Formats: sequence, structure tokens, C-alpha cells
Amino acid sequence: MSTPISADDQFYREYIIDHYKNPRNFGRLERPDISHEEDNPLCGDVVGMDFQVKDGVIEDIRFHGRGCAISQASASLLTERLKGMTLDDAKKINKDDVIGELGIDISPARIKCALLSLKVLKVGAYGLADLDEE
Amino acid sequence: MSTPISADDQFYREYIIDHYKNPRNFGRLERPDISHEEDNPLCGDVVGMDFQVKDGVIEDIRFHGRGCAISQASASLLTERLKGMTLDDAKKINKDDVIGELGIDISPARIKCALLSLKVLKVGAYGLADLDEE
Amino acid sequence: MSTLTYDVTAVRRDFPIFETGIAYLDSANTSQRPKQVTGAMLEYFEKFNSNIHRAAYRIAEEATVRYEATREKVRAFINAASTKEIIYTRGTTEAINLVAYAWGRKNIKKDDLIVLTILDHHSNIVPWQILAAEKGAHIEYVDIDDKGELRQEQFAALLKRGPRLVAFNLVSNALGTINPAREMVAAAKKAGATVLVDGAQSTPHQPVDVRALGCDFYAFSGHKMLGPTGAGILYGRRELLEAMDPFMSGGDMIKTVRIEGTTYHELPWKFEAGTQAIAEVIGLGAAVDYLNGLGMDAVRAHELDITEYAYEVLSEIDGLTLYGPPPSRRAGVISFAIDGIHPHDLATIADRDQVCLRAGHHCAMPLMTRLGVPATARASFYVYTQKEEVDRLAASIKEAQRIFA
Amino acid sequence: MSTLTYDVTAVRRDFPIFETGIAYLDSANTSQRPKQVTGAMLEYFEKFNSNIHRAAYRIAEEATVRYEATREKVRAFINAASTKEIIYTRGTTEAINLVAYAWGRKNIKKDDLIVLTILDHHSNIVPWQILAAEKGAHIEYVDIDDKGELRQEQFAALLKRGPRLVAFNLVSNALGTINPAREMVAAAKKAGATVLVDGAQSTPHQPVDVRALGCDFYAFSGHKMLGPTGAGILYGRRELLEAMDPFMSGGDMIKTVRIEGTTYHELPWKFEAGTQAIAEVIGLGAAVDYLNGLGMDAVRAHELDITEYAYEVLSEIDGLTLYGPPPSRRAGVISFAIDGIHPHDLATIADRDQVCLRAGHHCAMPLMTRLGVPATARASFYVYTQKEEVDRLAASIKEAQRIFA
Ligand SMILES: Cc1ncc(COP(=O)(O)O)c(C=O)c1O
Ligand SMILES: Cc1ncc(COP(=O)(O)O)c(C=O)c1O
Repeated sequence: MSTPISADDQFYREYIIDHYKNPRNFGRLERPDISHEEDNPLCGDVVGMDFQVKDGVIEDIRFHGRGCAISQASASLLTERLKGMTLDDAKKINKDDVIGELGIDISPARIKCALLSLKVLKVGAYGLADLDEE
Repeated sequence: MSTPISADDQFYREYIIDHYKNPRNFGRLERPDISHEEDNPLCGDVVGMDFQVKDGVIEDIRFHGRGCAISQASASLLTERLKGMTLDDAKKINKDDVIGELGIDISPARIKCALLSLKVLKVGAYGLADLDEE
Repeated sequence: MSTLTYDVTAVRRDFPIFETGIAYLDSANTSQRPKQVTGAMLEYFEKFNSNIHRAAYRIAEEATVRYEATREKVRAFINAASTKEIIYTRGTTEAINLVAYAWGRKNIKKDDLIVLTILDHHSNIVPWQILAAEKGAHIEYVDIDDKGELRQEQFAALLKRGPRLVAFNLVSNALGTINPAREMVAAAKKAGATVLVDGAQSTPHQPVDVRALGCDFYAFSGHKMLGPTGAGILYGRRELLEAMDPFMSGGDMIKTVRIEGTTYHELPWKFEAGTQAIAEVIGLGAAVDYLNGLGMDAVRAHELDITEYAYEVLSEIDGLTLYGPPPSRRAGVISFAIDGIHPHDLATIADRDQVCLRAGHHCAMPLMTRLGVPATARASFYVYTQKEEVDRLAASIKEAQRIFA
Repeated sequence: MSTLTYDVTAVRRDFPIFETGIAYLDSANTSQRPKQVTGAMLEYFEKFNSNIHRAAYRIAEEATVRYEATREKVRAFINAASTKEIIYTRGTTEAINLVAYAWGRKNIKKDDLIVLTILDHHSNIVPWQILAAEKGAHIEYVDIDDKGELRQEQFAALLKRGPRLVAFNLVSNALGTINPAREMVAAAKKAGATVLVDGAQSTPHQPVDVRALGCDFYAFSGHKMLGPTGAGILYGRRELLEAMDPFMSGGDMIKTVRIEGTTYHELPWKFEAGTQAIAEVIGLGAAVDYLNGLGMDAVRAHELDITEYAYEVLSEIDGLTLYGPPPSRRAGVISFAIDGIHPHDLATIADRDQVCLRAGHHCAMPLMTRLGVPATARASFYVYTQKEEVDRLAASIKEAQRIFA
């Protein structure tokens, strides 16, 4: 076999597993200003986010969903980053940021998992229909 | 080139060219007892035959049509054979007889040309719909 | 030929891809192809590459003979009555769509009932949904029991309602369930239905006899049975095919074309419009030869052997749930789940060990909904699968459990 | 690249079939394939053979990337705006049928006018005849003049009647006529018609720019442009494709399938149901690369050179009638007849000299009826054709004349 088994650990780094098993900001907000959910029908991943916004700042945020470690850890990481951010700054977050934050080498087949939470943000907060069309 | 040019002559033997250029029994009968025409739509060959039958014997026969040397020479040869034959005997003529009479090595692509006149006989005189189903 | 004499090592030597070191456990998705199949295609490309049926020169005759020879091979392989009943398609999906368009639009009427099953592949669901919507017909789905087997009493009840069409797969690609197709077809025919059997997962893996089966249509894909992509088969009973209008139209499926109108070619060519996948059909013929060389009974026995082994090995893993019936009533397909690990993560980790494992809904979303899971992991086997590959899968699962511990 | 630097001998070295000694003069029927194309297919079969879009392991990702890469290559090759507009089909025939079913059944209404031409191939006639019969629409055919060129004044008159659809081939496969497609499309669009261009004979032989052309649909076959059998292309303008329902349905073209109903995948996959011809699509990508390597201007220049030469050589033969326009206004296709010798007999005699010549109606029966002949002989050329092959054809013709003298 050409790839040693230890390569897996590089891919599924500990903090990803940690975010997957102990998701931050998991749950729902009672009265969100924005609430949006997206799914990836091909693999069944679901991510939804509730935002509480005041004066253009994301004051609180929760996510819910189910799916693979990549999609759920990526959502957890994104909520951590978004909390306290202005919507204007949040708008600037792009694919590379999200993938960079995951810090792993994502194969084409899994990239949609990694970007599902970003899609929720973009569509939910800015009404962008298609991530590819930004 | 693997096949010498003289091989053509073997294929298009002189009597085939002769039957093609000087077809025997060519034309129409005024009051045929049986008259039938078939075409080979793929290559446009047409052969039709008029039969005059008395007491089960083919007393006179004419063919008409157009097409390649194989189809027309084969029709010409077949009429020569049929003239004076009983319908019962004519019924026994099969593919191998017709191909044998042509006396040449016919490729699969041209076999339909060679057998068109036989089809006219079978369908016209016996109502067989499909030569393959005999 | 018994499993004892089945020489999987010799078989594997015919598949150059195994030199890459992969453990290929996704044959229900698409199979690998032996060099006999690619060789037959290359021979066409390099020795007699030309179009068929149209030309008067020798290489085109050779191509036509080889292309038509596959039809006879396939006919014999599934024991159809005539080569006129063997229609080339791109695969199962096109075969079923052909029936939905060319038979369905003519024969399915408002308020007609179509019976499918919850085990069916999207390719045997969506065409009927579209047809039903167009015609105002209804669809009912036969459910499964806890073992993943069709609820025959429910099927019997549906038949009482006089369905116009019954369509189901002989083997489920998602669970591996082997349906009692012969009994089901007989009951459906008795109830007056036209019956289509989706043979995508049965034809590659067990002996098939469409006449014994008694169905009206039978569809399968070459690429799942060692053949190349791009070639598959629709078998149809001659009376039905004769009565159908063409599906696609254009070159080759016609007898005469005139401004005033057109007459169609006879069977099977009536359904083969335009230049066909010639090289691929020739490759499919080589695949049938290859399978005949192994013997379909031996193929089934080998797969059963591997499946029993895999079932045992996987059963021993903690936190692993197996879906579907016991090995003796399933084909070489095992769907499973691991507690706390999403199938996609498992597949990704397995991939790092060069273990090719499928994760997803297996084009059977209604079944996934029924099972209450978004996806499963699936290992599937074929003529070249060896136990060592199952062991590699088990090792990958354990590695995933370590990472996610 | 000028014709002077075009090195046909080097090109021919890429085509192993020429080692058999054939003079292949039937490229309008199907082309030969270079080893770069078969090599790309073999690489798939032996290194990353797997299904696409469905799996999470690396070889499947590699297959998916290669498969989708062809889409971008094709997009650039015909200068489409987006890969969403590039749909894989089996060939031109399936592409046109797709439009006839998925666009035509929705948009063609009773008493609508469809304008075709007498130069069209059956694949661009029969689907419209069937659709017109189903809908109660009418078809009119633009006639040709004595040179085999479309009568533009008649076309203009038909456009005044406000056709719903205009469909014609850019290059006639039977006569080689290059139609003034840009002007025709512009006029048809101005008249409010939807326009389909059959590019089966243009795409392989000259630079194509679908946006400059301005048509709504453009169809062609991989197997006529050095690609394998089994893969072709439908280009469609995005708005039209978006508005269309799917053609075939099943695996992969869906987003979600539920018992209650189904949602479809986005473009281009909405139109690609079931396992596609993966190896063949990858081979088609290699064919596009190969043609780009030669340069399509150089390809056209080379073919023009051969065509002019052949035109001259054939013109000198007694009793030979040439059909169609002069070389500068035709593609590398020459249809002809010999007094007293049926085209089939000629082709058979040529075949004895290993000269592959087509004889027949070229799937253009309405044109044959119009010309008043049952069939013609046809020689057609491509990137690998050399003048010596034309000389061999001339020798075979003279031999046939000797035999039939
Ligand atoms: C002008 C034209 N249109 C359509 C076709 C049909 O193409 P295919 O047979 O590849 O579907 C052909 C080729 O035979 C053609 O020459
Ligand atoms: C049971 C079943 N039916 C239909 C299909 C569709 O086959 P294809 O994708 O070759 O058209 C498949 C394979 O994916 C299958 O497993």
C-alpha cells in the first residue's frame, strides 16, 4: 500500500474530531434574526444556522445539523469565527478561508462537505443562490 | 495490399457482368398470374417478377428492377432457372442454390443483394414474409 | 466448478488495475475490466475500426459481424428466444427509459397502477414517476421487512388492485437482497401486469434465464459485468417490442425516409438509432465470453464464499450494524454502519489504505429514508475479490474507530 | 500552420490501423482513432477504472476529474459560454432526440412550422417527423440548387411563415456542402425561431464557435472527430436547457428522490441519467487535445488540399459525375457516380484493393430522391488522408470500368 495508515491522522486531525464530537455553538436560538438551513443531498449532510444580529454585528449564533465529521466540524469552526463579527466582515469569508481553517487536505469529493456551512452563511445572510457564482 | 487486383475478376465473373448488362427475361408480362416486387431499402436495389402459371408450372416469367450487378444478375439467373419449373419445385430453391448459381464468394454486406430475387419469389409466390424465418 | 477450484489469483492476473495495489470493494457500482475486454476493444480500434451496417468494405463487415456477435452471446447468456429481443442501450438506465417512453407512453393510462418496490434504484423509480405524473397514473411501493426483504403479502395485496406495470430489481444494489423474482413475476403476470425486471445487479453475479423468469422486459448494464462503460442491454419479449414505437430515431433505425414519412427497420435495429457504441458492444461480448469461461455458477459460489466471510468478519466488529438479509439470501453486497462514524468519513479513511469503499445513498434514497439513515457504507464483491481485501477493509474500519475513539 | 508544414506522414504514425494497408476514405461515416485516444481510455481502464460522481475514494475522484475535464475541453473547442451548456450524449442522434423530446414536446404545438433542409441526415429529419406527427405540426424542407447548395431565397420565404424551429446541418455528409450557417442562423433567429445546428460534419473538420454562430442547440459525435464510439455532445444555450425537463431519468440526474416525488440535479447533469460512457468521454477529451495540437485551421487547410486534389483527379475520369459544389465551398466529402456501374459494385471492387469507400444513401434518402439516384459513391477525408489514397481510389475506379466495360 502506497500511503501509510498514519496519513489518516493528518487528515482527521484531533481538533476536527474534537469539533465533531463536541460541536461549539450547537443548538438553536429562540428568536433568531436570520435562520437558514442547507443540505447536500448527495451525501445527506445537513447544516442550519441561527443568527442574532444587532447593529450589523453577529451577537449570537447557533448551528444544528447532521452529517460527516468534515461538514459538522467545519460548521462548528465557522460559528466560532462568526461570533462577534460584523455582517460586512462575514461577507468576506471565502472558500479558501474555510478550507484553510480546517487545516487539512480536502479531496474534491469532500469539498462540498467542508463548504456546506459557508453556503448556509452566504445563502442565509446574503441570499446568494449558488456558491460557485459569487 | 494483400489482395491482388485480379481477385476482382473472380468476384465479378464475366457471366455476371453479362447477365447484368444483358438481362434475360427482362420486362413485364401483360397478364401475370402472380406479380410481386421487393426492394432492399438500404442500398436501393429493386427487383420485381411477373409469373404466368399453368397447371402448377411456371410457363413464362419476366423480371424488372434496378440496382447493382449482383442483384440484377441474380434475378436474371433465377428467371432462367424458374422458367418451366413447377411451383412445387420452385419452392425448394433455397439461399444456397441461389448463391451457388452465382458462383462467387459473396460478402455478408452483399448477400442481401444476391438474395433479393429469391425473396421476390418466396414472398410473391408463397407469401412468406421473412426469408430468415423459412 | 466448485469454489475449491476457483482460482481467484489467476483471475486477478487478467485485471491490470490490481497492480496499483487497490482493494476494490465497489463492484456493485462498476466492475473492473479484464484485459480480454479492453483487448477486444483495442483490436477493433486498430484492426477494423469502421462503422457498422452501412459500408460495403471488409473491415466494416468485420466490425458488423463482431458487433452482431455480441447480440447472440448476450441472447445465450440470458437465454432469450431470439437476438431480435436483444436491444443495445447505454446501460440499465437507458433501457428502462426506453421502456418508459416507447412502451409506457402508449400503455399507461390515467388512474393506472404501477407497482415498484422500496428496494429499487432511482433508475427504476424516476422514469416511472415522470410517466405517472404525465399520465395521471399512481405508484405504490412494496415495503421491506426488518431483514430488508420485500413484504410479499403486501405485494400480493397490491396485485389484487390490478396493476398495469410491475417493475423491480432482481437484486438490490443497496442491500444485496435477492428477491424471489420468479414467484413475483409469475404472480404479477397472473394479475395481468406487464413486468420489467431490473437485472443490473443480478446479470453480473448469477445465472439468468429470462424465459424461466417469464418477465416482459429485463434491463442490465455491461459496465457492471466486466464490460466497458457505454454498453448495456434491454431484453424485451418480441410481441411487446414489435408493438412499440421507436424510442430514439435517426440513422439506421429506418427502412425508408421520405419527405412524406418514414418506415422503420425491423427488430432489434428499430430501437438502435444513430451510430452505436460499437467498440463497447464488442467489449461487452468479450465480457460475456469471460464470464462464461468462469461459469456463472462458479461466479455465484465464489461471491457467496466471500460474502459469508465478510459477513463473519464484519459481524465481529463492535459498533457495526449490518443491513439486509443473511449471506445465503443476498448477493455480494454488504451495507453497514459504524456507531459514531459517518460513512463518508469511513470511506475517506479506508481510501487512505487504498480500500475502495462506497458511502452514500446508493441511488436508493427512498430505501435510505425507509431505513432512517442518510447513507450507508457498502462493500461489494466480484469475480476478482479475495479475502485479503475483506481483511484490509476490517483493518480500515478499526483504524477509523481508533481515530474517532 | 500552413498546409506546407502539415506533416501527414507524422500524423499517420499515430494511427496503428494504417499498418493494415487500408486506404480509408470513409471518415464522414466514422473516423479512425489515434493511439492517444485509445491510450487515454486504456489508462482509465488500467489505472483508475471506477464510477464517477458517486464515490469518495481517489481513483473515483481521478475518474471524475478526467471525465469533467473533457467538458471544459469541449466547451473551449466550440467556444461555449459555460460547461453547464455541454451535455454528454452517445452522439449526434441522441443529442437531437434529446432536444426533440425535452424541448420539442414542450414547445412545438399544433400547426407550428418546422423548417429542415433536403440536405439533412435522417437523424435530423426523423425525430422531427415523429414530433410533428405527435403534435400536428408541419415540416417544410429547403431545397437545393444544381450545385447542391441550399436555395436561400426559398429559405427566406419559409422564414416569413414564422417557423417555431429551424434545424439543419452545417455541413452535409452526403454532398459535403458547407451551408452559410451564420447567415441562416441569424435570419432564423430574427424570424423568431429556435435553431438547432447539426454539427456532426463540421465540428471534426473546421473551427467552430457556437457563440459566433448564434444557434440555440448544436449537436455532434465524438466518433467522427477521432474520439471513440459512444460519446457525443449536445450544446444548448443555458436558458433553454434550464427551462427544459429532463430527457432520461434515473441515477445521478437527481438531487433527491422521494416516494412523493423528485427534484433534479443542476446543469449539465440534469440530462445525464445513469452511468455514462466514462471511458469514452475521457477518450473524447484526448481527441479534442489531439485536434487542438494539429490546429483546426490546419486541419481544414489539409482537407481542402486533399479535396481539391481529389476533385481534379476524379474530374478527369470518363463517365464520372461529381455531385455538389466546388471544393472551396465543400468539406472533405466527394459524392459521385460512374456510368453503368452501381456504387455498391464500385465499392466492392475498391474493397478488393483495400480502398474503403462508402456506397449508399448516406442516411440522406430525401436528398437521394431529390437527386434522382438510389445511391452514390462517396469518398471522404480527414487529418490522416494522403494523396496516395486518392490515387488508389482512382485506380480502383478504372479497374471497375475495365471489368464492366
Ligand atoms: C450530418 C450528420 N448528422 C447526424 C449524423 C448522425 O450521427 P451519429 O450516427 O453519430 O449519431 C451524421 C453521421 O452519420 C451526420 O453526418
Ligand atoms: C439495481 C440497479 N438498477 C439500475 C442501475 C443503473 O445502472 P446504470 O447506471 O448502468 O444505468 C444500477 C446501477 O447503478 C443498479 O444497481
